[in-house]
Amino acid sequence: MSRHRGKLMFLGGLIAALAVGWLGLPIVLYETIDQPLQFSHATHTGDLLGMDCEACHTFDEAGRFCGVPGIALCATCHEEALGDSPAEQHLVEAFIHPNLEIPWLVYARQPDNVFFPHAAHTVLAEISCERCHGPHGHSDRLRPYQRNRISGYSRDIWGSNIAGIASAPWDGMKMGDCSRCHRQRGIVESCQDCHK
Amino acid sequence: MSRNTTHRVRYGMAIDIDRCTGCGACMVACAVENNVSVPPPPAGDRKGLTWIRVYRLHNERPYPESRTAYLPLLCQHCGHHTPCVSVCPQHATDIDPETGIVSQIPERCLGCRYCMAACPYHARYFTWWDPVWPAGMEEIFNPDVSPRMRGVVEKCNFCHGRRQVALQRAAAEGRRQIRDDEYRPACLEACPVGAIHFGNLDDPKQELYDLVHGERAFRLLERLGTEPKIYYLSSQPWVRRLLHNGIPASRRHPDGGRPDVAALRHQQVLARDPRAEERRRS
Amino acid sequence: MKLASPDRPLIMRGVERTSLGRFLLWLVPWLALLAFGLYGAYLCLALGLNQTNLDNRFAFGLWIFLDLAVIALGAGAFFTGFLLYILRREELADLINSAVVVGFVCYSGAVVILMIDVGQPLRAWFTFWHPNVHSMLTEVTFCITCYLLVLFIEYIPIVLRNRRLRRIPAFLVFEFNLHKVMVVFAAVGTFLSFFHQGSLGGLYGVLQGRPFAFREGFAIWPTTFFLFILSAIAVGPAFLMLVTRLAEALTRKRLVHPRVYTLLGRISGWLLVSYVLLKSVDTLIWLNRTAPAVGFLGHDFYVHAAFGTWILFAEIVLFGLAPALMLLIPRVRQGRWAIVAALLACFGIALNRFVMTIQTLSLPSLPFDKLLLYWPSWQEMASFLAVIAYAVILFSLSYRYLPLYPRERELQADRDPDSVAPRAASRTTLAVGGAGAGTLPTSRR
Amino acid sequence: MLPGIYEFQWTLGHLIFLGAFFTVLGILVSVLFVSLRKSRIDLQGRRAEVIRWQQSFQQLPADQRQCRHALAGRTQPRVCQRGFACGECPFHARLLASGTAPRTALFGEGSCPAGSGDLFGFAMPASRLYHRGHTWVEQRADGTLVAGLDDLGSRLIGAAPQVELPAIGTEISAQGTGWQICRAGADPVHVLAPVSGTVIATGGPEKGWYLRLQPVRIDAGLEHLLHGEEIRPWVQAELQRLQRRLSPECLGPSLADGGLPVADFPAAYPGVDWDTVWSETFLTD
Repeated sequence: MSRHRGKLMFLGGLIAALAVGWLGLPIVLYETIDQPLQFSHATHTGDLLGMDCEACHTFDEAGRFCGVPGIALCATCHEEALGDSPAEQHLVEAFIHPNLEIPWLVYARQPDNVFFPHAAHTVLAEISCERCHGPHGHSDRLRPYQRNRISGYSRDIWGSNIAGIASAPWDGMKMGDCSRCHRQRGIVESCQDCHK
Repeated sequence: MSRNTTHRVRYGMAIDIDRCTGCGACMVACAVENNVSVPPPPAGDRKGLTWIRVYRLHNERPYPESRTAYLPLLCQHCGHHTPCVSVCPQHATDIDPETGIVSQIPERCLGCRYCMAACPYHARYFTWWDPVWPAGMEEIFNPDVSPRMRGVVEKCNFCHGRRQVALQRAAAEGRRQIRDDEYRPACLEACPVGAIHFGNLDDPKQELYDLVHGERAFRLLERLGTEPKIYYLSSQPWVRRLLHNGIPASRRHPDGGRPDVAALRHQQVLARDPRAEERRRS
Repeated sequence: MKLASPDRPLIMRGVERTSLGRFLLWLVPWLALLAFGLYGAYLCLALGLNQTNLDNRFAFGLWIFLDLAVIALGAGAFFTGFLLYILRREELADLINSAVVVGFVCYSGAVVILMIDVGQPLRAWFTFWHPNVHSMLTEVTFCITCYLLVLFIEYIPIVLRNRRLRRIPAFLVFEFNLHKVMVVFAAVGTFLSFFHQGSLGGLYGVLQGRPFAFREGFAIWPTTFFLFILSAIAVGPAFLMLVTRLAEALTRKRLVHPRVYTLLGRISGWLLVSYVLLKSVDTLIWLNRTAPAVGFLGHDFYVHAAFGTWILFAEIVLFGLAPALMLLIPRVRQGRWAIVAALLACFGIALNRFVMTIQTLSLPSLPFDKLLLYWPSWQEMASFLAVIAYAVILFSLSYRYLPLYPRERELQADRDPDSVAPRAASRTTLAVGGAGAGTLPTSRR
Repeated sequence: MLPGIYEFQWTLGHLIFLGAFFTVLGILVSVLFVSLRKSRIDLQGRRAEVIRWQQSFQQLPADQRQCRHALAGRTQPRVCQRGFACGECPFHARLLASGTAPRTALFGEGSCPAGSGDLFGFAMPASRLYHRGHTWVEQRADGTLVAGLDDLGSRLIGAAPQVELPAIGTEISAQGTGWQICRAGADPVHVLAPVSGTVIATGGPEKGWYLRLQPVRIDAGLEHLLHGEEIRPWVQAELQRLQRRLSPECLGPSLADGGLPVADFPAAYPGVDWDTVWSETFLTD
């Protein structure tokens, strides 16, 4: 026993250090914030309504992606509550009636110096939304938003894995993730293709 | 697959010195377009941020022979052995093979300023202060250009944000390429006398092509062999003498041997005093 | 008992050191200078580089010039290591420890200044993560970091030889084993230094936009690459000579055997002569070939009064050839003039680095520009003075508590430097013999 | 930096540059690791004392490293290169074989009373074997060894030192630390063990601080000790050195009158750097 004490201690220390790094660090590094409103994509996109992404996430006349729609678009259907879900009740009372925009926390918001033309990817390269955003459009509820306490960026940029190793194609939106796909598609890159 | 996000172009400029009145509209337009911060007063002449800067040239002769001209100087987007790109230790600046535009990525920049030492045009600027703008000006920022932080180098990128927006609009319409008139730098648009011309240097159909191949065209410090993509136009002999010494673009002597030092000396004498030749003959 | 300094148990046995009080008194002005410089450096880091008089035209200034000079002077560390461990010049064992400390303070000081000099010090690691392998600065960054690590490792055994630390068996044994493999570190250090000294020269030599500095060369390296290496190893020994002489003068003690100076002088002299020769050839090629090819005559570079041809003359003849010849004459290099020669050589190397950095930037590159002038701000000067203070403090502490000069004890015990054998009894006026014990104290029977 | 990291390319430039960098880093780290590992092995193999002696020996002034045969006048001045390990020295073996130097004499039992064997006023009986670090060894009839500090050494340490003897059962090795002496206000002095062995008994102040040792080998391990006619020239050289230390300028008249040396040198010579004298005398750091 005493012969292996050093090794056991090393192993124990290693496991403890890994636990701190893999489990403890994300808790310290990211703060978790709930979305201001629970929204079910599945309700809108599923069999019931069958809307597609572009119905709400539109481009403007200059081809610029408009991101999350404003409260006016919600109001076209939800002027008054259609169902009896508490989330819808909250939407109508807290945002539509007082005509306030919902302060959404955008999971995929990139740093300011990134220029991402949605049109080039969805229109020209015909890449589906799911390729980068995952099955978000079919989710039943909005998961909590995790913000990096140091950089202030969404955790989705780095990916769910603390090591930055993607488990799915949409897990992680780092520069390397963009670049990998570009290289696979033989796109010659320079810095200013994506940076502004 | 889709290698041709854009077609290969070589963007360049021709600036007509004879037309330039030195009004500085290009400098203002540039600063507004690119969210350039305003350094505090101690910045003075040499610590400011002017991606394009208008210099005053003078022939240093007394009236009535006194002549003045103005030279808008911006990043020359050198095409060969680009001095700044080759020295940057961490790829914070690169030259886009698709467009020939020399970029600067401030988020990657260490602020070592080696590129500034390498640039003979002084077209690169360091952010000596934390960026500040007059109160409320943040509200009218150009969303297509990201403001820079303190301690990095920045410079002209031919209003690249405009090109990105143009490409995006084209993409939304299903086009991979942009039309010539869809992308113009801000300085060009602001110039009240139309002294600035911009376009693809390789496209013979463009007006720019004729301008840069005309007799009035020359490039600044062409002799250094860095193939700048900004051409200057002037018919005034004193301007041409001052800015352009007529040395061939190739860095080495054409026949590969020793440069003709005597001829060079003669040229320099002429450049300094154009009448020397006449006096010598008489 | 003699009233010993409270720190006596930390000081090597058999060597004399001044009292702790006097030592602290010596440190006080340097500590004050260090504090003042740190304040200047703090201003630069906290408020930004607007605290300096650097500007968009003069992007590099005092700091880069002095960094280059200091790193060249610090070359004595790797070159002495190379001579001692690889070429087996055992005489240099007298001063290898001090050479390591000199190298360490020079390099670490330069790196600290570089960290203040860059606009975004927290991004320093970018160069490692995203290296542009075609940039000379990348090579400099990689090599200097590695070499600083080497110097640090070389410093460890010297620290562990402190009298107190040696008592701890783990330290003693580690020091012993580390010292046994010192040849590997010396070799790696030599390799690294060769490249970064050269790359520092290449830094300016590759600047095609600056015809005053641009040089042609071999493969990817301009001639300045090789000239910087040669000048650094030529002047490194001379600087060590100066440091040691200064230490001897301040402590009023002989610290190394005089033949070490002779050897350093000879090495420095020969290398300096070859450097001056090659530098002259390089200058001629540059004036007659490289510069005219891009439309410059040599005359164009020297029209400004501040930077006239005198600077070229001073660099090559006054501070190059003159000390080289002085060091080559045996009589001179053994005498007092050797110090003057070493001083001239060190000044020459600083002047060379000045010309390559400051003069290059001050010469106008745009055809309508005038000569650019720049004067460093107090923050710049203070930060650099802090480095000098740091160097003096670290060297003083090392001298006091570590065996910087291993032969000091021996040389001190025997003032006659040519003889290390026990002194002849004849010099002890009172021979020991018979029943008596010489001058030893006795008590009456 | 590494393949897979953005901007890494498999170009020749990258391969050469980064290859050189990682090679250098690899060499540095592995060499450092090897020396750490060797240090661990040395520590476990209790080589620390051997290494300490090697280094202390190298740091001694050259005249303290004189060969015993040079001291005895049998040969020209000669600096020992082997840390006084005469048993391993071919020169020593040659002198023994040629009869120039006498073999270590077998010696009888029983310690000499203090005061006998007077040598320049110091009690250094010739029946004992002496280590160059001023310790003596005597062999007893049962094969055990007794070791102690010699008279010159004791007087140099002076009166009322604090002595730290090793515990019974400790294994000590020749040239390793035998015991520690500490005089108030000074750094402790390590006295070198003259021979290797296991401590089986110790003597306190009333008996003059001695160690009784069971030797590692019954027949060997004593060749490096001075004996017989070697003792006198050695002590003479030591006194000369001491005299230089005590009065470096050789001022004042001699008291060569046959007086006895004082018992407490440090008290008599307060102005001397005793720390250094002790390190030279006891060949220790």
